[in-house]
Amino acid sequence: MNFSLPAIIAQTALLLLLAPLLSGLIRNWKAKLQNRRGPRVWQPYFDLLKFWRKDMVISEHASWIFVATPFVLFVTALSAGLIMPMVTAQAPLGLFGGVLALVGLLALGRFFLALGGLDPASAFGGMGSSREMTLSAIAEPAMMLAIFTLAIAAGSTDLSRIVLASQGTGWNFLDPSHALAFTAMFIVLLAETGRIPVDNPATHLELTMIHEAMLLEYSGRYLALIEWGASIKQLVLMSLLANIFFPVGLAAETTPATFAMGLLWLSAKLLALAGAVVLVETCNAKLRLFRVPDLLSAAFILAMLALVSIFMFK
Amino acid sequence: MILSPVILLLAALCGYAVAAVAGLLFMRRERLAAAFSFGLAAISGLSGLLGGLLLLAGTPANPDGPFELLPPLIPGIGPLMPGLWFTVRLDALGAFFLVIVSLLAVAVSIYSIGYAKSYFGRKNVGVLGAFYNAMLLATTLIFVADNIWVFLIAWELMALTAFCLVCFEHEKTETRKAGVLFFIMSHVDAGCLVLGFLLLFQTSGDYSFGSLHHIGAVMSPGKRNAAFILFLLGFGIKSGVIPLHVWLPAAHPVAPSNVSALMSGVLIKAGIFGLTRVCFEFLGPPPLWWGVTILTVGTVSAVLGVLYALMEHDLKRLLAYHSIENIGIILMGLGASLIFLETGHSRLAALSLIAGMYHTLNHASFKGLLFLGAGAVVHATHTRNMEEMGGLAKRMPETAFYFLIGAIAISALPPLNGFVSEWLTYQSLLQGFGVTESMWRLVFPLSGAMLALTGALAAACFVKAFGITFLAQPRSEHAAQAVEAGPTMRLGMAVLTAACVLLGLFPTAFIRLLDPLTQQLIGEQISGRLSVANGLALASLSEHPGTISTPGMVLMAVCLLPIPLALWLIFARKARTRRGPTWACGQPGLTPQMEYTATGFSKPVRMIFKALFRPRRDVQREYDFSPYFATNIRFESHIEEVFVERLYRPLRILILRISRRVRALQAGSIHAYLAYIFVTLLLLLLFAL
Amino acid sequence: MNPHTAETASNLITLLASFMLVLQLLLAVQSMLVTNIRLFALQSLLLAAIAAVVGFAYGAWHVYVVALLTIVGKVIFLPWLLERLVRQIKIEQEVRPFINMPASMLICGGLTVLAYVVARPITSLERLGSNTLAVAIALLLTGFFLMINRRKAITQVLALLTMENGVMLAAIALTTYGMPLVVEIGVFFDVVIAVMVLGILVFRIRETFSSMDVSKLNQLKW
Amino acid sequence: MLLTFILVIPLVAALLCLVVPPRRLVEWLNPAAFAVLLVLALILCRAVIASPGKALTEWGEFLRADALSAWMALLISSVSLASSLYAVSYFRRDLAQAALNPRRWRQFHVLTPLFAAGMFLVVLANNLGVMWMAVEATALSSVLLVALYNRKNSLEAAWKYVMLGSLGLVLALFGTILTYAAAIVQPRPEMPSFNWSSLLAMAPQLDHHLMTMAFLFVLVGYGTKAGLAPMHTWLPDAHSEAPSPTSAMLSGVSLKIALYALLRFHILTAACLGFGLGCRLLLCLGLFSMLLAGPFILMQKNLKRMLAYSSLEHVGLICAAVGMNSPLTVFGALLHMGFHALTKPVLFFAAGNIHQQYHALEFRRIGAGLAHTMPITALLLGLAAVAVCGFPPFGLFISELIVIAGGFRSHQAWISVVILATLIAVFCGILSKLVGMLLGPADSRAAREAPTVSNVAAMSLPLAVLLALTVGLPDALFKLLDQASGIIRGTP
Repeated sequence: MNFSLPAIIAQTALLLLLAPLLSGLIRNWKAKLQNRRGPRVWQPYFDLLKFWRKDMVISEHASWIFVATPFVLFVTALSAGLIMPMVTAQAPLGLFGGVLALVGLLALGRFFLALGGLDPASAFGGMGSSREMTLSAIAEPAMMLAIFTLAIAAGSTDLSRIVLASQGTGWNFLDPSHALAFTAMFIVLLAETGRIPVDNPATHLELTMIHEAMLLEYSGRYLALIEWGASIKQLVLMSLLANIFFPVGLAAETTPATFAMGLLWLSAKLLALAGAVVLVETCNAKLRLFRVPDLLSAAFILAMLALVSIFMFK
Repeated sequence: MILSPVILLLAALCGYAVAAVAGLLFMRRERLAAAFSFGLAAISGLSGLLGGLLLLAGTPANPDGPFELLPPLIPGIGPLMPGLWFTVRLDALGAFFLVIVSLLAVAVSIYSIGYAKSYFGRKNVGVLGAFYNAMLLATTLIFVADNIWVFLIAWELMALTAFCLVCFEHEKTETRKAGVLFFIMSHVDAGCLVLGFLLLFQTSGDYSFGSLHHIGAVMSPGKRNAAFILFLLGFGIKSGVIPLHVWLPAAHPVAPSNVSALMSGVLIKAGIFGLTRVCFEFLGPPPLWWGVTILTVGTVSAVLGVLYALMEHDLKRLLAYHSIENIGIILMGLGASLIFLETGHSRLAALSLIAGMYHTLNHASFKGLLFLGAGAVVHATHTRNMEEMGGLAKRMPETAFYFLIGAIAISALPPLNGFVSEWLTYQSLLQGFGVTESMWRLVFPLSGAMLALTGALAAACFVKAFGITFLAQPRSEHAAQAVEAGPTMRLGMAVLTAACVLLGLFPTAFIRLLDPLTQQLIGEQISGRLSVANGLALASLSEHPGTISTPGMVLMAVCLLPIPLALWLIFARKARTRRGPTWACGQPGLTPQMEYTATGFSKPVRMIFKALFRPRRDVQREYDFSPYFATNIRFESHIEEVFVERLYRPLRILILRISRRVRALQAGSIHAYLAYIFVTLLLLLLFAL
Repeated sequence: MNPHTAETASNLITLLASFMLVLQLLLAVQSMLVTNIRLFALQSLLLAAIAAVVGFAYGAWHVYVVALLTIVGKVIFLPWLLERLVRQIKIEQEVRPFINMPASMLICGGLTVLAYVVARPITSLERLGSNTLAVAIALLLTGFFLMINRRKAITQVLALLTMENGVMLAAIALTTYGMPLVVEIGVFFDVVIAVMVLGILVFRIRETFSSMDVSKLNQLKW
Repeated sequence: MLLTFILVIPLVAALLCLVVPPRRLVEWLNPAAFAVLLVLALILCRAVIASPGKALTEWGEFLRADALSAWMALLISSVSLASSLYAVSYFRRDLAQAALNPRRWRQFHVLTPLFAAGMFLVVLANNLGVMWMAVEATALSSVLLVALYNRKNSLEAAWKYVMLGSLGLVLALFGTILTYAAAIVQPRPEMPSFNWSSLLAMAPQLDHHLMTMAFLFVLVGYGTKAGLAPMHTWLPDAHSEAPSPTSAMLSGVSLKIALYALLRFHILTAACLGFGLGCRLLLCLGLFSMLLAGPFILMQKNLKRMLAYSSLEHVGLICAAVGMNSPLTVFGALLHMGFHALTKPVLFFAAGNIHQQYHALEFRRIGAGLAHTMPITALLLGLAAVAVCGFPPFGLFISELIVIAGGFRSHQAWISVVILATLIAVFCGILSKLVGMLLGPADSRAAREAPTVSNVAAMSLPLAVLLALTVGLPDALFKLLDQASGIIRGTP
């Protein structure tokens, strides 16, 4: 197994730079759809820069966990990005783990974020991490089933393999099982990235917020790291969705040409997904916390159907 | 060679025996007793560990075959009356579990040297040491038994000693209740095992395990299935699978924490060991439904176990329920393996078996670690109730760190050992889908999904466990005055922490040790196929293997860490950091009452799984003029433990009622008594003539 | 011996045995305690007579010994002992059984029939006084029934003794020559001692409980 | 002369106890006598194994000892030794507490050897009639022992014991006589011998009908004495009200002695009619006893009664095992007799200590925390309970498991299942009661026990022996038991 250093560096850079843009884009489009001017697309970059510069206040109750969390979150998100094929079918560090590892890394980040929420002894943090862990827990089975559907089809949990398999000869990713699995995965995506109808990234009303509640005590560079990590995680999940379900434009081998091609395709797919997310966010209101499980169980059922359909239509 | 595994094994056994006796001898001088019996136990454990590893590494056991540990209990004559030989044998399976028990023995015994101090003056430490070592002895014997009698005797001795240890602090009513429940359940399970083994003996006509080898193949299917069910019940009770688990969350918490660690780490594994031995070695080729049953049982136990764990705010009960969960995960591996055996995919069977066995080892290490940590916490705060803890990360930093490692490991998060074994389990479940065309294959992905749910819930549960216990402000005086655990206790935890990390980072190295085991049980050696990139990464068996590499991940993280640090240097050079109060909605001070409680933390789950928990709450508010300005609120909430309420209590009531009825026979009237005899006589005269 | 004597002896034995049975039934209905004791003495006398007949028929001297012992013990000594006991601890004479007279009469009849049914396959054996087996069993069962049916300690002892009579009847008549002498004597003395022990107990019970009604002895249960 | 000595020595001891004035001497006389008897019994065992005919006879066939009787003699002597040893400290305390007057004290020391002598005669007598008389003698002597404390309850218990006992004995006598009658095929001038051995020799010619009926009567009769349900009703009363040394002997051996008498007839009947009937009946009664014991133990309020019911259960087990009639089960049954005889006395001794400490036997009144107030008694009681519940390292585990295994081996698995179930039920009862009594916080007002050497020795020695026998059963003993089970199974 050979590691091509340039690919690694390129993908790292891509993740770091593209992530804020994506969230900025979504925010901007959302505003547009709601007839607001909204922030500039580049706004997240400025925010991050500002956060980096600012002084910060750390709660006197907080322990070293609080300090470690931002770094863990950031690093796990990045590493998750590195084991995922983004522009070419070949993930730069695919050897280090497949889709399970990716899920695991993101979970590790979430684990620490939840602890970081609890650490400063504020009620909000506790509430946030409680809800975050619960929702992610009940989102997990749906995601795993959806992934299983693909993995079974590909006969492997190696992401590159999954991509190549569903590219295959002809666009055989356009079959019912994939469609169902995609729907399930999309719902999970909304939950994981804290989007309406599951969570409202813009709110600061303590009763409705989940993700934000955990960050309340963070400020300055730690906040920057967390925000950045969160947007990287979002990017990772969205491109995961995009790539494993619509593996078009992902070349098996890496050459400048294929790379450029893949980049184009990727941005196209991401834009499409972002559009979908924005649409969903604008067309729906946030669900009550105890309604969310219904949504996620619906996702689970969809994934289940996807699985069944594998050997029903074969 | 002097360091032959068997020699080391015998050394360990003798060590335990001597340590037990020493504990009794030095009963009056507690410091000496503690130091000697636990120290010797640690050394014996070391020797056992070495022996097990040597054998797994390929050293011949010499003697390889069974040999007599003691003279025969009853000589026996001919086939009509087979003798009761006290034979033991160290094979790969036994050696693997020997490694588990010895590893735990080493760590926990070191820990106990310090832990026992808390009993000085109150309880008899010598007795504690004696029973502790006796239990280790019995447990080790189980793993090397080569004869029904040795197995059963060791089994019962283990139950007996464990009962004594559970009841060690017998002044508390709770403890006595738990002890009785535990002992009754384990006697029932022993009963099931006796019947199961005797079913095999009926066919084989000899007590030695050698004669039982694949005896199932020549048994009638009815007897085979009966035996399987009996074994499943027996070993299931011991390993605490739902719904046979009731004793476990009762008994583990009340025992001294070092004992809890052993019970959770080793005792319940004895059930896994037994199940593996009988299913793979004695009962012959398994029908499909055996595997499916075990897989399903495992899945149910995993999910329900973690759900109940989430509801707990007693730290040790929480850990106990997690033992149920992990046993479930282990059983998933075993069940899958049996299914693969039935469909004839021996390599996959080996893979699933490895997944199960590896998780057994891992669970032993991290659950032991967690219980030791919990013990340290309880020792420092004098309570098991998490609602009275908090802020311990500052007061006992080292313990906090160890506990965190354990928490990450048990939540199956990379890069630690829990993640690796669950990854293997996922892989085997994933490939199970392809092996059979029958509807049953749906069970694989479904239990995979449930495994995912379990993992995520476990993470939630340990965010709660760690967060509420160690983070934020102390919620009680005890917690505020807690101090770090003593050096030996910390050392004990450190050993297991190291085990968790090593098992997580170098799985390929350890899985190689499982080759003899899979060779013995299935006849396959697949560690070569499992490790790719010269041992850097672990690969599944399929032709396009999925891979993971925990060292790789760590490497990656280490390489990526400079990025934030660099950014820090670039942008945040001038930025300053200061400590400030936590924002409390602008109110003056932040009091512990404002913190999120353990109960509150798990409320969403409680609400989502209402149907299972049937939560009950009653709130009483006292107020002067308006209910909205309550002066005093009393809140109480319970959840119902379905199996206790719906299964065990009714059963108990029924039995007692019947007994009360029967008792009327002996009402004290001599005339009635005479009448009994009279009737008996008449009946005999009428019918026997 | 000539078959003629055997014939007569057999008939005689059967006759006496049936008399014993009749007395047993009388015991069942008789309600006066002292009369009960006397009836028992009479029954024992019949037993002794049977023994004598057997002894005569076979010229077996040791059966005479049995007869003698029976007279000394069961006809004279035990009744005397019991009556003395009755007089010492002034028990009221009335025996109040659980089941009233007619019913118990019926039951005893039933038991007798049962005894014959049970003994039938064996009475087919050609042997001197063999059909006394049925009587013996009947005595045993009715005695047993009496024991259940009586409230007072002494009456229970009495019932026990009648059962014992039945057994001895079997011992003498059924086994042609009676048992070996050792056994006979041993059994006899055992019985006497047993009755004395019972007497002692009855006495103590009377002292401690100030009552003879054993149906009151029901403190020990479960 | 060996058998004669075994019979004479206890009688002499009794006589001496009657006449010798000094108390010290009297109280040590019994232990001494029984110690000698134990030695003699051991010699007897060796002699029996060695003897060519596998049996010793004296007084011309009148006394006869084969493996079975030797084994029983061993049990009698060891249990009597233990209980007389315990009696020393027990009655010292009783006299100190004036719970007993010297007359009765002497009565005990006279009656106990007589009791033992009776039992020895039972196992050594060859003549069935004599055997019956001996059983009657044991009954009578033990009745007076049961009534030793002249309390209401003990009198009631004694009364029930003697009534039911002598009733059973009358039935047994009838059965015995019928057996004898069955031996007379045709009227012939000479009297047939009433010896068991000769009857066994001529078993096939015995009258079948009479033998059947005889066995039924003997079964009910001796069954009553052996405490087989439903004839067991006297058992808990007598065992709980007797002074503890007597309780120990009652449940330690006298039950088994009655069972032994029953077995002799069983063997005879089997030789005459085949095993079918006898085994089935023994099996039914045994299982019924076991099943009945469970509920009573689960609901029990009184320590000694609980122990009595556990004896009922064990006798049932032995009976059922003999009824199963396979080599393993019969061997297991004999082994179980021995192990149970070593265990049960210890339990009764401990109960005696507790009774003298708390003057009560109800769990409610004893309270909790005996482990603190009477550590040694509690420990030994706990150990004995562990043993009696069939846990290793004690031998009852092995004997019970052998029986169960035998059930499987001889394809009577369901019986084994029932036996196991009842064992577990009984275990649950005993466990919950004893945990409540032994463990828990100590009662502050309760005084600590003052253990004496003889007391502790009497309680710990049997357990030690049990443990020794478990770890390695001596070869000679194994041979003896093997022969004995051969006798029972009619394959000598």
